[in-house]
Amino acid sequence: MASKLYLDPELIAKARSAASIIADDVAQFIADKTTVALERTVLRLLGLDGVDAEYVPLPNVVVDHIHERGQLQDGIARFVLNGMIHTGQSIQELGEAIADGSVDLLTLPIAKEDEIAALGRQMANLALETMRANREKRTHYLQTLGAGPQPYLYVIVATGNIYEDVIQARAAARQGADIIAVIRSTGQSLIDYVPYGATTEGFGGTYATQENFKIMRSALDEVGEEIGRYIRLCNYCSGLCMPEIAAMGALERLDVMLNDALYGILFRDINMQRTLIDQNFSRMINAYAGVIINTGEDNYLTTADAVEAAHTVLASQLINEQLAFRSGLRSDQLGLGHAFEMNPMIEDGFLLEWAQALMAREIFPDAPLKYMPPTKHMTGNIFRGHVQDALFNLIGVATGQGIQLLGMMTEAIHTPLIHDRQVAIESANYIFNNARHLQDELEFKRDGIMVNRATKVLQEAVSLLEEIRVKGLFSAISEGLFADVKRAVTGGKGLRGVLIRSSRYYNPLETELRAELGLPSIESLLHTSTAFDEGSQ
Amino acid sequence: MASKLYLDPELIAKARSAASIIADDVAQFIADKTTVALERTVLRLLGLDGVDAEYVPLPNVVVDHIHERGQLQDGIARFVLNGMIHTGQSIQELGEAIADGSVDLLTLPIAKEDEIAALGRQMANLALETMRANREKRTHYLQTLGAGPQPYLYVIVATGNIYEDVIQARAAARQGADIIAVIRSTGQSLIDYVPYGATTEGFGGTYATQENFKIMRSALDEVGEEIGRYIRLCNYCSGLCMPEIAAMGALERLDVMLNDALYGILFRDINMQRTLIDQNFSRMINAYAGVIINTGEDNYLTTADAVEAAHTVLASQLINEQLAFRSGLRSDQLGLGHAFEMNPMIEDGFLLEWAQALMAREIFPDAPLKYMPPTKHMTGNIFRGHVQDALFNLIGVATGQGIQLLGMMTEAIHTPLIHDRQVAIESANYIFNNARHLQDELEFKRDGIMVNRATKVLQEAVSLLEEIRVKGLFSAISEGLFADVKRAVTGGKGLRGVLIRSSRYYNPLETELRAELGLPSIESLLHTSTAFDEGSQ
Amino acid sequence: MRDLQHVRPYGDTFDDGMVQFSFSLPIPFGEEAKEAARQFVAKMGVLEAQVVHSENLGEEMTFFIMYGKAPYEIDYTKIKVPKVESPVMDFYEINEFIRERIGRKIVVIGACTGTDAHTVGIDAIMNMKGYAGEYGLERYPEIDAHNLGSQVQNEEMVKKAIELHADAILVSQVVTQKDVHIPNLGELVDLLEAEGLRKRMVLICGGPRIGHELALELGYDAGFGSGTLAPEVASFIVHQIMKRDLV
Amino acid sequence: MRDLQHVRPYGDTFDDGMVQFSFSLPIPFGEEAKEAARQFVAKMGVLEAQVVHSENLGEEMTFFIMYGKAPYEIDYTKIKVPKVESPVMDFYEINEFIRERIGRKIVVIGACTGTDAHTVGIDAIMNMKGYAGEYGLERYPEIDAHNLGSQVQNEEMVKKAIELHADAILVSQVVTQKDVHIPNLGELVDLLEAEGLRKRMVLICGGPRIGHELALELGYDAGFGSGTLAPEVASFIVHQIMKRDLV
Ligand code: B12
Ligand code: B12
Ligand SMILES: Cc1ncc(COP(=O)(O)O)c(C=O)c1O
Ligand SMILES: Cc1ncc(COP(=O)(O)O)c(C=O)c1O
Repeated sequence: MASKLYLDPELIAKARSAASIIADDVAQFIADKTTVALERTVLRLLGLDGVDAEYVPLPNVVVDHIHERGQLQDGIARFVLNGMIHTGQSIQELGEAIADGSVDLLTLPIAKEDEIAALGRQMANLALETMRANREKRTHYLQTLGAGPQPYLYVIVATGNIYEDVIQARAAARQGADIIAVIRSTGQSLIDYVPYGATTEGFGGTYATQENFKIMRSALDEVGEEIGRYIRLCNYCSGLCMPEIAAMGALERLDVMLNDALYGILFRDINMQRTLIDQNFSRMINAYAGVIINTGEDNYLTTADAVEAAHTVLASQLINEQLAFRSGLRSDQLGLGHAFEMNPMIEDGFLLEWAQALMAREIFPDAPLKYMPPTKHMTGNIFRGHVQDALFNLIGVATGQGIQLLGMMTEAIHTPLIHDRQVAIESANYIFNNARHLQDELEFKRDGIMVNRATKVLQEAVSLLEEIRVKGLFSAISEGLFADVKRAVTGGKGLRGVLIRSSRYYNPLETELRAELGLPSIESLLHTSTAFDEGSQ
Repeated sequence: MASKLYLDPELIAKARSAASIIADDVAQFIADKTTVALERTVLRLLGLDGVDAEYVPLPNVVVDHIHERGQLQDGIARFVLNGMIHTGQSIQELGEAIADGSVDLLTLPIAKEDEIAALGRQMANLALETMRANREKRTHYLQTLGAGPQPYLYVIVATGNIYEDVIQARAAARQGADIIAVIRSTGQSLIDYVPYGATTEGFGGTYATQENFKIMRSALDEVGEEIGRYIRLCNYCSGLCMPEIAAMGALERLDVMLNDALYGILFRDINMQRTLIDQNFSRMINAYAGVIINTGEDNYLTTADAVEAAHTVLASQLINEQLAFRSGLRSDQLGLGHAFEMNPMIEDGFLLEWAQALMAREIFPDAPLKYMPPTKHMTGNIFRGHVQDALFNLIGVATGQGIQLLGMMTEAIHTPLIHDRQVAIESANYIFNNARHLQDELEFKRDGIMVNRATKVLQEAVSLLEEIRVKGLFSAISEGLFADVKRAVTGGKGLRGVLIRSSRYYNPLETELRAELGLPSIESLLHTSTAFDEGSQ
Repeated sequence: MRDLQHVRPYGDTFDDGMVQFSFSLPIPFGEEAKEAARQFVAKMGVLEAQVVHSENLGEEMTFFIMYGKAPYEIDYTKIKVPKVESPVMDFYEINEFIRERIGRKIVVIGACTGTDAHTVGIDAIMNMKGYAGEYGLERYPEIDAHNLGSQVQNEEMVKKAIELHADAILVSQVVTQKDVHIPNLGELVDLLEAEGLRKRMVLICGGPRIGHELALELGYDAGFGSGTLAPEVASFIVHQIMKRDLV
Repeated sequence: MRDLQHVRPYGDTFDDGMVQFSFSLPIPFGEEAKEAARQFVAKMGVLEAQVVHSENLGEEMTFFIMYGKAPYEIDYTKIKVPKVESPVMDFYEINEFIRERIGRKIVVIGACTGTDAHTVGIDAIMNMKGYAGEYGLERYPEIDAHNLGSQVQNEEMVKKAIELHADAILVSQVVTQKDVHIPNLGELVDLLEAEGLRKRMVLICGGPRIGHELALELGYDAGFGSGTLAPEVASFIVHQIMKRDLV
């Protein structure tokens, strides 16, 4: 389809190729590293769950058990598989035994390499099978119940209490929501373990725990069956436990995950090495689980100015896309984030927003873009805010966004009350229906404000990507090129959890996932900088 | 400018020519008639005001004084001028004398024709001079203070109490309103006199009285000077006293008047002969006073369906336009009414509304169209209603409407509270500014939903006008072709106030106004059906 | 199980009591105004009242948007709402009911009365083409329906009722500003009683701000609000005719 | 003259008391729900409460929009609001004030504390580029400003205050859900008092739901809400330093 904005395809190709080189650099950098979170994820996928007497999750107990004694660079799998072989225990029994001190993995004799590898392969495949089964169940639901038309209506619940969340989520589904995101409590992203069990006390959100995932999943399946529409569940695959949450989500059939390569670095001050390693593994899991990921470029515009920084959003989307391809995600799993965040008092701001939203749509034609509502310029004036959201919804349908995160008129006041969501959903449904085919009707003036705006943003994104290609992503971030935030390569939280893999490093999940996803082996990455692309792009 | 909707100019010309013939018929029909209201208007313009001991306005007393004795067909002016000559009293003194029974106009000797004519001319010119002075004062204000950009923000006040109205109106002006309309009390349109003095008790509106006009005018001038923007004042030139209100408005410098040729017939069941005669004279006054009139086609869509009846709006606008030209109004005084009244649940309804609004704009390029907000499909859901109004506002600015009557989120509940207006104005200003140049940016698909919609409505309007041209406006109305309402030629209120003029009929105001406005003399109308057009159209 | 005896507003936590308010006070914009607004809402017994938005309206008036927690509770199990109880039949059932049980055509007259000129509502109930896909009473073969239009005076209504031997009178009232409908609706009851007609006919009012309860208070047999459809009204009429033995 | 001693809400007539409400009740949608909502609003003392809209939220929850007349009045003439009283100077005046009256650079540290990561507000006050056209404190030649960022623990704040000899501490709190900010703000005061530092420095908090009054209650010297600009804060700091003789 020809570009309605007359975007230059060569410029787009240039941008993508710069992003590809940037992503290759990153891929090479992370190939020989692992993190404590990644290793805990391996344990979770191998079947370890539960907590010790102090409520420390067993994956942490077991990883620390090795890490504290300086051997984690070999990968946790080897030790645990060996332990299973020697004790004949299940991984869960073994974990409990380690927790109560009755087993020390480092004192056990070492089994044969191929025995360990066989068990590793077998158990990894078991994990993959669970994920596959979930994926099939989702497909089945989508085929039998179906989903609403795009843009999908995405709303959040954020009571802090999973049982209240369930009420709010089920009500939202009945009101018309397509995707329910359970927002996490403030602070969870910075704790280096995943809380356990059903939780009822969070601030501004609810803890992401496997039990909470399970409770919400079954509530939404139930209501979805009743109303005849599959309700997608979303959570946050970010923070210090990013890959563990991916695993939990894959096991509990979450459908959408906030999962950005840079968000944790910029907005949570998590060390960039840690984040980039974790994002890669978490995205492989999401890729395999058929999860749609949402990236967080929208957040840039909460700290930087939405008019001035528009090109940083596009540049980052292109980097996120290339990194995602390197984890096996397909274009149709990329809910790249962008946002309607300009100051509402700007003359012709609506034209600029429209141009940018359409630009994103044209540059990522196969991605279910996640379009974020006004947040920063929302005020306590709920009536005006509701209109800001209405204009946002109109652009959403007029540019064919994939996922419309609905704005709440009370954005500046509190996390949504039960009727805030209803009011928002009703408004979005009204506008989507009333302007359903607007996008097919309109053409834009050749040298108008909108066409010129999109061209300018694309050009600036190309320049920025060229600059980053030369200096590398790490330096770019340390210079504050995204979101006006500067982060040092060795700064931030979680660096202590990063390890260089030893030559004996072993991770059966990674091996199997890479194979299944058709990704090059880690070994090949370590040596060359692979040119990688998703073809169709 | 080329039509963005690809409207066929020949079709438009055809529609206009049919409307012109329809209007000529009407003009001829009314030329030899007068009404009690018209005659009372003559008295008001000659300077009569006040009430008798029973609070009956003196213009009524004096007209009835003649009418009851069957002589009104000569015109009231002759009797009164004669009375003035003989008693040496001012018209006001004379009126009071008639009211207290001390003078009987019919028993006085008759002065010479040319003496009466001279006094008549002199006094008529005095009246015209006052109107001219008001017109100049308005021009001066507009030149010194200026007005906001179009679309003008038009809001209503409707407390029932002129003093409360003043507070609401002044507040609205400060909030950003450009035009303040003081809504009339229910029922006033059906009373055959104009109440007198300042009033504080109306239902759903405030009585239109000359004193109320004066009070509001001076309040708005004051606030306008303070905020540096001329605030236009609007009232209702309709109902049984239509021309009297035009006169009062001309004397008190109103700027805008609801003044439709058909509204009273259709919506107040006022006799059609009465209405058509009255509208003609009232429009001559409005023309001379430089008033912008608003027609009421929007109302059709409150009883008929907005999708099905769209063409009746256009047909009626064209008839209203031609009738207006025949009263000396210029295109830039024609606030032809149309409305955003489709059921919000219609798929692509927004596209249809947009197409129609743009169609009206293209067919009446020089008219300050009055665009009416959703009313019929507003509900008690103020949040959704506020969004309906937002979409309406967006179309208003995207199609360059002249006067945007702001929708109120509480439309289905009560007449506006002081903050309902503020919330509405704020929203309109936000949208107008944020989408200021949208209309310059967009083009529409050649065979799209919007283009096809506009074409269809225009075609249907042409057919309807052709039908009316053949059967005449009176039959058309009696068959219910507008607003789903049927009215008989001799039905409705006020027929008793219609008279065939005698050959001695004399009306110096009419003569002077027609001359000043460059209209053909009444005599010429009586004999031929004049082809009449405003040239530029 | 939910406790329906102690029901409070729900925002995002049971019994949080969350309520949103908006209103204006005739005082100048500023910090003092916000404090006044808080105190005002506190007088309603609301706790933790927050001004989330305030706006200068001009003319020394200020608009407020507030949230707060209202600590009152309602016993939902005790709530009784008078309702139009007759079962709703459809077009065919109603006509059959009249043919079989009443045995003659029934006469219904309707109008928008007083100074009120909003005919769309009464038309929705009476006109041939009806409303929202439901035929109006004029379409019912067994009903002789007369729509008298708008701004009909009460005296005229009574005259027509006598003249046409009406079984039922339908009155629409849409303008309710300053309670203008109350005396108007009351007057009709008085006139009918004065004529000794009240007991002999079914008297119904309707309109967007009319409820069944208000109608009963004013001496009507029923009241119908927003979204009413013709079959509901016709069903009520025919059941009343049977019940009150007006056959 | 307006009667400011008996102020009531104003819709379109003085003292009409008109207030709009919206809230949800955890009861099933229907007529009974509307009646419950009316009774609920009546418990706030509101007269003529009307449900203008109700909506089924699912899960046996119902949303209401209502209007009613609240018959309470406020004596506006009696309202006293504690305010930050120091006169606001501009960038140049403040620097000159420090040079001339204090005679040394002053040290200000700021952060978004506890689990709160909303830096935009504190950045608006502190960063070079400032906010809404006003430079932040880092740009002031006479102020040595240290922005510690987000999610800074109270212990860390105290440590930094000692280390840098801070004259003033600026604390931002944006997340206020379930009052999470209150204990966090209180803890800092306790820690400073335990160290004997409280009296020796100017302690200020701010955020969109922070007011001066709340700040005073919690033991701060001042609180600043939405829309605050750097000069207001700096003016307050330097005046406090003079007034409390912290020079
Ligand atoms: C259309 C309309 C008009 C049209 C009326 C055309 C006509 N021929 O009816 C016109 C433009 C002429 C008009 C004029 C005025 N209007 Co008007 N109008 C409206 C509007 C937009 C829609 C009403 C409507 O048609 N609803 C659709 C019908 C189908 O719904 P309904 O009436 O509720 O009827 C249903 C039920 O209530 C029930 N029902 C109704 N009657 C009956 C009777 C019986 C017996 C039964 C069983 C059931 C029943 O069944 C119907 C079908 O379900 C409303 C605002 C709104 N959105 O509600 C304002 C509104 C009603 N109007 C209002 C006012 C003030 C006026 C004016 C007085 C303004 C003025 N000063 O000029 C005038 C004067 C009219 C007069 N003398 O009465 C106010 C009333 C405020 C109030 N609370 O009192 C409203 C609410 C607008 C506002 N916010 O100011 N209006
Ligand atoms: C931007 C934003 C974010 C960004 C923050 C980026 C960043 N680096 O700051 C991101 C996306 C990261 C974010 C995340 C979250 N957010 Co947030 N966020 C916002 C948002 C949209 C705007 C805040 C903002 O930047 N305002 C602009 C600044 C300039 O205004 P301000 O903060 O009021 O500051 C001014 C004054 O208050 C004052 N001031 C502020 N601090 C201080 C300090 C001093 C000393 C002084 C003198 C003055 C002062 O001066 C400033 C300039 O005038 C608001 C909604 C809204 N529109 O308000 C939600 C909001 C604040 N967030 C909210 C929530 C819940 C969260 C999360 C907890 C959600 C989650 N579970 O993931 C997370 C977690 C963050 C955490 N751990 O704290 C809620 C808080 C609800 C509540 N009442 O508690 C809000 C209201 C949104 C909502 N409705 O849910 N958020
Ligand atoms: C991509 C992304 N990840 C994560 C989050 C949430 O943050 P946290 O990790 O603090 O729960 C957001 C917030 O909006 C986000 O956009
Ligand atoms: C053209 C026109 N005239 C008059 C009116 C007002 O009616 P009334 O004459 O009853 O005051 C309206 C109402 O909206 C109107 O559109």
